[in-house]
Amino acid sequence: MKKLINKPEDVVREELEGIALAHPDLVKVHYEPNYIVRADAPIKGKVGIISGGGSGHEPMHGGFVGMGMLDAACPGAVFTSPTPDQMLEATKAVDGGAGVLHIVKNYTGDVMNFEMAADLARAEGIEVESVVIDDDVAVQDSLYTAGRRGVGSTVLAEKLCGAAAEEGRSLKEVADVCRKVKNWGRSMGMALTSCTVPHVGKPTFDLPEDEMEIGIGIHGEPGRTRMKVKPADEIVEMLMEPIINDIPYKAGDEVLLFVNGMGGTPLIELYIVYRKAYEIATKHGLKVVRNLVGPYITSLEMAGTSITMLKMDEDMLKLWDAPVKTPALRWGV
Amino acid sequence: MKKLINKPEDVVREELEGIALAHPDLVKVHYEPNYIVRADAPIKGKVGIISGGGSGHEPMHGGFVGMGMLDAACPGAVFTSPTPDQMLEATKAVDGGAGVLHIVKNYTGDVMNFEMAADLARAEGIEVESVVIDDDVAVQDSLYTAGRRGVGSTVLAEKLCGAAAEEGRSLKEVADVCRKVKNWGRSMGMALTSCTVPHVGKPTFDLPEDEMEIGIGIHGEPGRTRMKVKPADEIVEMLMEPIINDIPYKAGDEVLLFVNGMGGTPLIELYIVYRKAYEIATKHGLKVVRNLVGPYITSLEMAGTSITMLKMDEDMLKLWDAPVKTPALRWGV
Amino acid sequence: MQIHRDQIVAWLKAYADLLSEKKEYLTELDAAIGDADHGANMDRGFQAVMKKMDELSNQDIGTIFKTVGMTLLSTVGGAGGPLYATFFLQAGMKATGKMELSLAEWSAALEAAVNGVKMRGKAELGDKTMIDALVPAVQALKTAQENGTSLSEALQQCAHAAEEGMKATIPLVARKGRASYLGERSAGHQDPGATSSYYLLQTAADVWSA
Amino acid sequence: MQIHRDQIVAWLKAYADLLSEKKEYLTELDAAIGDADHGANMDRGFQAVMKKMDELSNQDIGTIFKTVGMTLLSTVGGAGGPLYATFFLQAGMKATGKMELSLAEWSAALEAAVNGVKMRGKAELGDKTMIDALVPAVQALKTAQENGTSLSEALQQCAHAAEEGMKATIPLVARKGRASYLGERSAGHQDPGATSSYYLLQTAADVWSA
Ligand SMILES: Nc1ncnc2c1ncn2[C@@H]1O[C@H](COP(=O)(O)OP(=O)(O)O)[C@@H](O)[C@H]1O
Ligand SMILES: Nc1ncnc2c1ncn2[C@@H]1O[C@H](COP(=O)(O)OP(=O)(O)O)[C@@H](O)[C@H]1O
Ligand SMILES: [Mg+2]
Ligand SMILES: [Mg+2]
Ligand SMILES: [Mg+2]
Ligand SMILES: [Mg+2]
Repeated sequence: MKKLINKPEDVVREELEGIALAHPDLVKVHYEPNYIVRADAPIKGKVGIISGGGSGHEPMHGGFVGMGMLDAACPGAVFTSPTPDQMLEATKAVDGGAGVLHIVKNYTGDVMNFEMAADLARAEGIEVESVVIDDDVAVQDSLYTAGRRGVGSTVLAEKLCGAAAEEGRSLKEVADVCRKVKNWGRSMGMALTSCTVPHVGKPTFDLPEDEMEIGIGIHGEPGRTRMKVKPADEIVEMLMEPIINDIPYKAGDEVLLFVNGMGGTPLIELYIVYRKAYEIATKHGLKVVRNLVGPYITSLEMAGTSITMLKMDEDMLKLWDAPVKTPALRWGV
Repeated sequence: MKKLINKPEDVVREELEGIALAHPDLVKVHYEPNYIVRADAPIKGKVGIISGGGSGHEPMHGGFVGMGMLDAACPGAVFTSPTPDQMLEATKAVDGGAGVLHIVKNYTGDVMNFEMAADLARAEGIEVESVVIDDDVAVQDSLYTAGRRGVGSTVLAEKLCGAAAEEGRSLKEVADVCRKVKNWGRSMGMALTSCTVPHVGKPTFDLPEDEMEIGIGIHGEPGRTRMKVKPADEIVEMLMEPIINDIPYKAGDEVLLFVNGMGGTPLIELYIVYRKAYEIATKHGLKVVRNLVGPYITSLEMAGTSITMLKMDEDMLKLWDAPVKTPALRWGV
Repeated sequence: MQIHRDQIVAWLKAYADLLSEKKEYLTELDAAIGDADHGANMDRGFQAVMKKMDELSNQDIGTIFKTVGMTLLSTVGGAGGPLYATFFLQAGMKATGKMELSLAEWSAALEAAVNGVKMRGKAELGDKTMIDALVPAVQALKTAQENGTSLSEALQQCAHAAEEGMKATIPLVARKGRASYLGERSAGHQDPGATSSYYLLQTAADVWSA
Repeated sequence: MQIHRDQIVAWLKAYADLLSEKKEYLTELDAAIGDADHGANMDRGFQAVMKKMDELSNQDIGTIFKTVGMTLLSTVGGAGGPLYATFFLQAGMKATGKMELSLAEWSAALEAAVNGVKMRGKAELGDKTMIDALVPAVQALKTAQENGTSLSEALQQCAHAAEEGMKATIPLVARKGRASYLGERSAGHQDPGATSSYYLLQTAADVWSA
């Protein structure tokens, strides 16, 4: 295992220290329990938005804390859900009296920990709504599993809900935006290489030098198929097809196309992927009106990509274009 | 070699197509000769700024084209300097009558190609100034070599000069800003893994599973030493020491600290590096007043990091904070 | 015969020790069908519990269980964290203010604990989770207690049922938790959560019968 | 004896073919002390030249050389691109309007070409670059021509000097170009640019003496 880290057990704390030193204008970092919170939280009258999950997916979620996006993020240990005490403290720290939205990725651990946190927060008199994002079409038979995993749509939900909250919308209205993303977002990913969890010290899975895994999860969960590496265009087809087959929208609709890097794949390759994904979306009559290309929801140093498609209506377009000022996503301000 | 590409010879063109599809609001892409140019170029009365170099360092330079930064970027083949015809056409495309600055990284090929392009442009009546960035302190005995390589400071020069040009400064004044960066910027990098040039198909260098290369260049040029992998904090010390020993400034000065990812290193590690680099800079009495953390000048999928330190005066701070709107760097607008 | 507060404390300590010892094994089980952290997670949680033991050891059983639950909640994370936290929080409700538990009381507490885990995780018997160890164990303990079996014998029957349940997870296809993403490929592996649950009840039997 | 325009064309074609053949070898040399692209770069450039050969082949030598130079300039890139481009552009200046070159004229053109490369790259003899092959070659050709040596013999002496110069780069420590970053480690490897330069002059000797 080759990583720019010190001791595996210090990875998360030292990363948080780095974030605190790098972005004091945007965020404050709270330790024990760990959470990253907007420097100006809580904002009176504004719905608070928090998310969280295992570390190792940076910039998600800590890099999305700031004006127009998250009010707080709770980082767990690497690939391990954070705990309810973090979420509870973060919820209290961002509650401006208008309630708090929990954006949760659909993993058993995340869901249960956020559920317990929401119960605890409600017991303290804070109004909480939770929306569970489950957009990974790689998971089949989702009735017989823990369900589809939450992946790329989460980033988009955080941006859109953040903008809605910034506008002064109510908790229900902000949660409605999140539910739209949940309903309209579809993703699928693939890996060229495994990642290595620091405290495990060896790759999560073995992938021979000439093979790839299609449908992988962001913690290295196994995908749909393993096969010989193919040219990028064929890989993009294998990711786009299940997405297109699953979307509840049709030719003529406007979409946001998000090509994500898994952490070890450079931008030059992501643009090659975007090019083909755009072509396929367009061929199906979808109008790509917004996009995002880059490593936003990663899996440590895994090489690979995921593609997310989200139908956009007029309101969502407005929310997407609204100003955002976070360490990892910034425009309009 | 595992990459999200199609044919090696199509990498650059397909990447450019992806950029064109993803950022039509910001840039236009011109093919044969290849260059990426601001959508609104040329801007009458504004100094034009172009840079360029081999591909494989994305987002540099194409990702920095846009308002407040570059007017055009010339991408060569992977790790190969672009050619004078690209630079000439780009120079003509961005000349708004106030002259054009060429920001050149100090590699023999880049320098010679840009020299020939400048000659050709001058022959066509365009005023051109060139500044060669050579900030890589890893290169020792620079009198007996091609000189220090141009690395991280280039990104900072592009931002600062872009802002100066946007303000309406003259070609000489904009070039003066670039010369300040050239004089005050110092960088050093390291690699945990090699990169693989697509058309070569095998790693540029062999690095055993437990070794790293300190002082590496962005094309995989050999560094100062190869040694067993060490904890991040020790690695950062090994990068910061030569930088600190070389800077022509002193305790009490204000600096920008830039922790760059080489392409295959995820953000979580870069923040751990930033944390230690900040600590060392501070210990030497330097005031870190601005920073940049992320993969901005990469080396394909190489895992590793580079650190750049640049002294900032009041004017440079103002220029750094000025609005910028490019695919890879954006704020204030 | 009663289970005294000190025996509860001894049980928790013995379980923490066992987890330290079995940490790698549990993680290995989790590596096969999950994400290779169950051992580390549980060990971290029970080490945190151990740090609180000095101040805890003269409290009542209800307080001890609830504190264990809250400690696990904030230190384990993942799926195991809230599930084991719920286990102890629910058991704690049944033991509020008590310095010792009769077999019937322990049986009721365990039943409440396991019902809490069921509610929290919404897993059914056969989904290849800790439920597969816990539910038969509760059933066995209840039956033994209703039949008037001795404490030590009842505890052994309970642990034995958990062990059988744990082993029965091997051929199953997971339908809950991270392992469910594997589909058919999850069959042939023993569930890590069922294993740590079996350890918990086996430790109780060993410590309380000694 | 004169070097006719058609022989110039034949030379360029033969060199393009040789580069295709030696591409991997040149790239290997560059991999050892550079960035493993010299073969690919040169081949790309001369393939582009070949595409223009049909329309070029009835021009004068000056036009041919200048077009070759401009084509290399826009297709080779790296250090090799501007250097070889300069070589042909400068040679072209000496051959403007000419349909054939005397040995003296070729010698003068080659000298101008190499002086252009020197000016462009600012390398000295012994810096471990193509200069180490080119400068002795010019010198040998000049001497041979001044001594009245036959064309074919003079060309062979020129190529031979280039070859010796190329071999002489092996022990040198690079002080220019990418290889210079290697310092002492660059010793023991033959310079790729000196090798492609030797090929260029050897091809001339072979084609024009045939
Ligand atoms: N919905 C559920 N109900 C009950 N137990 C579950 C459920 N989901 C997972 N588990 C148990 O949790 C164990 C995994 O725990 P752990 O590895 O700590 O969490 P994670 O899967 O989040 O990494 C599984 O082996 C299984 O026994
Ligand atoms: N300053 C220079 N002057 C003359 N020749 C040079 C100089 N720098 C490099 N070279 C030659 O260029 C060759 C490398 O060319 P090439 O691989 O095409 O370019 P790059 O080094 O940019 O990849 C070297 O082997 C050397 O002979
Ligand atoms: Mg886990
Ligand atoms: Mg090169
Ligand atoms: Mg696990
Ligand atoms: Mg080369």
